Amino acid sequence: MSESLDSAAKLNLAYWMRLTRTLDDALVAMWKQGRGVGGTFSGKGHEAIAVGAGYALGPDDVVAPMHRDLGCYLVRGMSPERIMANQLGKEPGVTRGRDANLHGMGDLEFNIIGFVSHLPQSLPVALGAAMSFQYREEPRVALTFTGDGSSNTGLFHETLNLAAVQKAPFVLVVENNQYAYSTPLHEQMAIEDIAVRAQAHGVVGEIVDGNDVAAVHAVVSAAVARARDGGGPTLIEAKTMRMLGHAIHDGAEYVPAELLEKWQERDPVTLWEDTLLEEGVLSPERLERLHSECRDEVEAAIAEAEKAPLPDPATVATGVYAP
Amino acid sequence: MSESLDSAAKLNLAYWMRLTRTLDDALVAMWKQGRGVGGTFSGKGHEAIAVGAGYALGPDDVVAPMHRDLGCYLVRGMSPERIMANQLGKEPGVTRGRDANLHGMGDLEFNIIGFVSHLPQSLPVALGAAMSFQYREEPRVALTFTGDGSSNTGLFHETLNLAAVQKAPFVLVVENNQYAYSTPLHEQMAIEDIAVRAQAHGVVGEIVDGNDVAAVHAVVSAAVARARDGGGPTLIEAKTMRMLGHAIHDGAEYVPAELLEKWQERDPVTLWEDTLLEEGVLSPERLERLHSECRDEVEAAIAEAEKAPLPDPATVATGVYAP
Amino acid sequence: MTATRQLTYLDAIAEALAIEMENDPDVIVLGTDVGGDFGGAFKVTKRVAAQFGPLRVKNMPMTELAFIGAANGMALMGMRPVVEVQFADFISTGFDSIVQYAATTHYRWGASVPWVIRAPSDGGIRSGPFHSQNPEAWFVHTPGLKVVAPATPEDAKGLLLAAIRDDNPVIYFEAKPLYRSLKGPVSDGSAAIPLGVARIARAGDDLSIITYGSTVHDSVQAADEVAGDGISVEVIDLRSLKPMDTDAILESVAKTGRALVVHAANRMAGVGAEVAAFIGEEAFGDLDAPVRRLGGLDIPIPFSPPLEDAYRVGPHSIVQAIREMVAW
Amino acid sequence: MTATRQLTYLDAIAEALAIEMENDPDVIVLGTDVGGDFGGAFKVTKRVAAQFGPLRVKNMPMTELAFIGAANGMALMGMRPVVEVQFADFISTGFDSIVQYAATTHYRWGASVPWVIRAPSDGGIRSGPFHSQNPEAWFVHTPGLKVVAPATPEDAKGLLLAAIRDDNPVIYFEAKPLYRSLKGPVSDGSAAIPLGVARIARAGDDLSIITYGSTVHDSVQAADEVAGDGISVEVIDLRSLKPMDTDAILESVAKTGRALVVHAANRMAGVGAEVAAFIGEEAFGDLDAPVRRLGGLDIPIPFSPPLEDAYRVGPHSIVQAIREMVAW
Ligand SMILES: Cc1ncc(C[n+]2csc(CCOP(=O)(O)OP(=O)(O)O)c2C)c(N)n1
Ligand SMILES: Cc1ncc(C[n+]2csc(CCOP(=O)(O)OP(=O)(O)O)c2C)c(N)n1
Ligand SMILES: [Mg+2]
Ligand SMILES: [Mg+2]
Repeated sequence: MSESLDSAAKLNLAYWMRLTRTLDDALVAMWKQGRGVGGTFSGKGHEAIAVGAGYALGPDDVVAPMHRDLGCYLVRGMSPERIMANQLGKEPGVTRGRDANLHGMGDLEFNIIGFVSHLPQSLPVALGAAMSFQYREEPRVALTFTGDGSSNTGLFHETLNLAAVQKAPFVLVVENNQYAYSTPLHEQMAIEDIAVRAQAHGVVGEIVDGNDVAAVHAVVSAAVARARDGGGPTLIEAKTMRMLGHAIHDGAEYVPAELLEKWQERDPVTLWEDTLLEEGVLSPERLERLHSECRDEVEAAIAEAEKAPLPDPATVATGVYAP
Repeated sequence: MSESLDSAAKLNLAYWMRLTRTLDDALVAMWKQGRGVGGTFSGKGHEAIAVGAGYALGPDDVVAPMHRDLGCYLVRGMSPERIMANQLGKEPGVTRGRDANLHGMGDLEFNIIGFVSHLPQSLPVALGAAMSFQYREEPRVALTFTGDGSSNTGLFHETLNLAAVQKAPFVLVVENNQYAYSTPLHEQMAIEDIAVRAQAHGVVGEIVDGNDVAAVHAVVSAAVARARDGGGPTLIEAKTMRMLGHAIHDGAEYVPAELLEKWQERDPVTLWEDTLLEEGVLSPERLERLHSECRDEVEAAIAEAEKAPLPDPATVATGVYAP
Repeated sequence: MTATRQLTYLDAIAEALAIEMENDPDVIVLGTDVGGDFGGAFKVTKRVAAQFGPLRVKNMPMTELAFIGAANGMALMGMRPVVEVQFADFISTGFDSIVQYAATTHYRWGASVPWVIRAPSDGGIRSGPFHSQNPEAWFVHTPGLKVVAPATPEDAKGLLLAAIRDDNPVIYFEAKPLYRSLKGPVSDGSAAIPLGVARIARAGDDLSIITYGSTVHDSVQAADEVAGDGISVEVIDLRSLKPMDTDAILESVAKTGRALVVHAANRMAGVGAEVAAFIGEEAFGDLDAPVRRLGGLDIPIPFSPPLEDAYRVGPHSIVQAIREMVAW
Repeated sequence: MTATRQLTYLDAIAEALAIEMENDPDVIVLGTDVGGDFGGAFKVTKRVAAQFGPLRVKNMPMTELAFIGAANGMALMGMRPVVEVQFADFISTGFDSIVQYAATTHYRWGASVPWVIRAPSDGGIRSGPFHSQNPEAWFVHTPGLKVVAPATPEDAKGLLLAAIRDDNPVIYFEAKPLYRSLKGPVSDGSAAIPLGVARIARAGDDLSIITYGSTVHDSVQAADEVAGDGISVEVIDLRSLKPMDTDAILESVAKTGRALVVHAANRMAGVGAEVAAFIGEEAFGDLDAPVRRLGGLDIPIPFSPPLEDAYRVGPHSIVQAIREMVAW
């Protein structure tokens, strides 16, 4: 699969995934130490999906990430400081203290659409973006992510159906991480593969190994290209595992240890680094440097964010409406 | 298909379908003459589905019909007078003047659940009934109907998914009548057969000729039996045509005349009567008598309903809450 | 810009749609059955469907949550979708896309969601509990939305133009009993009537009726009726419910000392409660009598004529309230 | 039936669930993540999940519209489902199943829909716009529902028992900031506290605060604070919002002549508007000062501490309002 990527791209993917993991680890650590505000979500295990899909988009394409997609914000260009500041409720955060953790981190400068908790509200929003591109005859694509749990919702189906009828340039990536909060797949649905849901709407459905960034990148790239060429929407099921709890407060005792162990062996970040080491694209030294660069970047981001000011309460009621 | 029905059952089906058509025709005529109140819906073309499915249920089974299913109310035992009285907003109507036309015509004495306009709200309600049967270990089944338009809604999918996960004794009949109000199938969905939507949820999907009452009866009977035996839910797509407008005010100019002509040749009521004539189950004289009995019954119902009192406005605010 | 023609309430809406679609290619219309030769359940979009075709007047599958959600996405991309829900009653089916997504977006991350939802509301036409609702209170309570409810053809046109041009999500409640029954003068041109500004529908000195939508006409009728007895009633047509022209309310009540709040929606915790509570709080010293509210009963809206009539506010109940209040 | 134990607000709810599931096999629990060893996002159902197992405490896919719809069907069959929405904020996702189906059914065709939806509401815990909402006004405005909002462990238990036994759809708003922070005496046994009856949380003579939910405690605290200055404040805890104990409100206001309405939900067209409008209409002659309202700002609920604190009502703003009102 990795054949279609050149070395620079391969290294980029490694960098973004490692940066994502480093920032994710830092968030988890800080919140456990009581240095956080409210809750936070970890996307550990989802890096290959968030980064691989995000990297498959062009700069004019639009993406609506969800709560496991830290890597997608990064790969689209949002800085770790701003993300960290948002999670800490600071004024320089993306939402200026308005919305929590990764919620609401939209910024149209990066063609990122923010999400709300109510799942999967981002789906029709991304579809609407895709429909505007179609209407304006712009060669742009909208991509969004959702979870296995969200694939049971009505809105998932309504969106796919509408996308199919409109033949919209829309790509939907389902991050099947085996659980919706505490609920395992078999209590959520009676099917094996979420990708079959594409057939209910006349949409192309694909399954991909969500821990293989090159595979994710390839299948998403193909879907994006098809969408851009007027070939209509694609549903991609990326199979992976949520490696930590639903959110920071959740110890996920309900997840069997063996399941986590099995998936731990296929950690998407190290899997890709190992591939690149084997291929000789990365040397052990370069990898070490990559790790330490990511650590430095994240530490600097934390330092910046921690010393940034909180929002001024006098501004609390401003910005509800566009002027 | 009609082999599995004995003569009495065949005649019953003919009777219920003709009664349905006669009452339907009368409603349309009255409303056109300005003798109605508010709007009314015609189920012309849907008789084989409404009657065939309703007749496949046992008396303890529960049904939630929709706005094309006049025949189902009748076959479950609701009298034409009471139905007519409801449409005229009279006190002896099922809803005592509270809800319009076929809306809200629930009566648990007949194991009928009433519907609301918001489509397809009856689906999860019928599923909930099925889940109670399961919980109480009662050998009962819940069946409900919906339209092609409604099969695009999220609630359609959420309900099927939940039914599948619960393996509930639930049967869902989609009356694919080619249109949702003015919108033809191809503007609603990008698939050929609605039955494929079953696969998105791990549910059995069937397609049946919705103008062949024996076929409808057979496929629904099999689904009901499977549900009763713990085999879980079934989605049945019955293909038919809405022969009149969406509701009484709608001339349906948007429907191509040829389409109506094509389906008119396969009118479900006369199709069945012709079959029974051919099979010798009905003689021409007996058929004539059947028709005139239905006419008499409907005329008597109209006369009763028209002279029934309107509700007393002093009662307007009673019954909002159960005591 | 002088009022030269008499248009129905419906034609005034249709004209505003056409004007703004001509002015701005980013304006498109979405909804169930809005397009083609059909042009909507009430034919409000028939004119624009014929003029602009299916790329700009788009039929949607009956999936309100998704197509209002899609309108959110279009609006974020700078388009100005005008969504029709077939009846205001069905706006609840798209609720999350409105109250959770559209309403909160600008506050959260600063992006505008400039859409309009047109919602044919109100009853009196024997349509029963699901084709007669007035659900505006849900949205007036929700931060981040704007809510408009024109009572006249002139306002229907001018407020729709303003709503489409506004950079926020605006819910525009049409009083469907007025569609064809009400005709009135409508200005030429494309001037908008600003959101948030009330209108004095009838001037008076003894009592203020604060109202909007179809009950503006019932109120004026009632006011005319009691005028014969020397009771001078002012009728304030709010036009916008959110933002609300609180200055206009205070000014009128300061003059009259009596306030009656009237709407077609059911009374319990309705928009009238906000208006009455506001007056009680801000104009306490001006009041010569308690602020009263009239609205529908706290029941689903029944369909049978004697019941629906008993449910609804009308000129008769308004006259009675006026007389009681003046005698207080 | 004497109060013998101190329980947390959360344990009182859990106890009521367990009691009623023991009493009545028709009572079952539904919701996302309510079952198994997990027992709900807040662990409210952990006790009953352990005691009654997966047939009676059922995990649902995250499809609120469908599972509340299924609760409608179960209730029609005579069961008494108790549904948990994970946060009150997500009740909007099941909106149609509540406001269109459940709320209207008894009026339309006489069938009872006896369910309870438990909705963990309210904020102050830095959870942001989608995990802090107080959406009760939507439901108080909707005919056919009952709405309850206990403030104490004793009421949490007694009102939940009443809600489950009630033959109507009841939305039961739990104040999640109180779950573990509030402990209080809770009666043994299985006596219900009737819906529609308010409680005097604190007696007083100079001013009535009418409130419910978490702001009952803020109000009592404020009342205690001003007591030092000789201001005697009565705090009425409504407990039920629909039906509402209007007699208790009138009685208190008749005594004090001053009414302050307080709730955590945003103020604009909130339940407080209904209460204030009601007082203004029915107790006009008793009032020595305008009825005032305190509630959240008309904005989505921000997450950052200084912003959320600025959004919320608290003892401080209540004290200030009391002082202003007494000085009026
Ligand atoms: C409509 C709605 N109901 C409930 C929730 C609470 N909730 C947040 S995430 C979640 C599970 C989502 O599962 P999935 O879609 O698989 O995404 P994952 O968290 O596993 O990535 C739930 C139930 C929600 N966000 N939205
Ligand atoms: C949620 C919702 N939106 C809109 C409507 C208005 N409406 C009533 S029936 C209908 C079309 C339904 O089509 P279908 O499901 O195919 O049923 P049919 O009428 O063709 O039998 C529409 C749009 C509705 N009832 N519910
Ligand atoms: Mg998941
Ligand atoms: Mg149809």
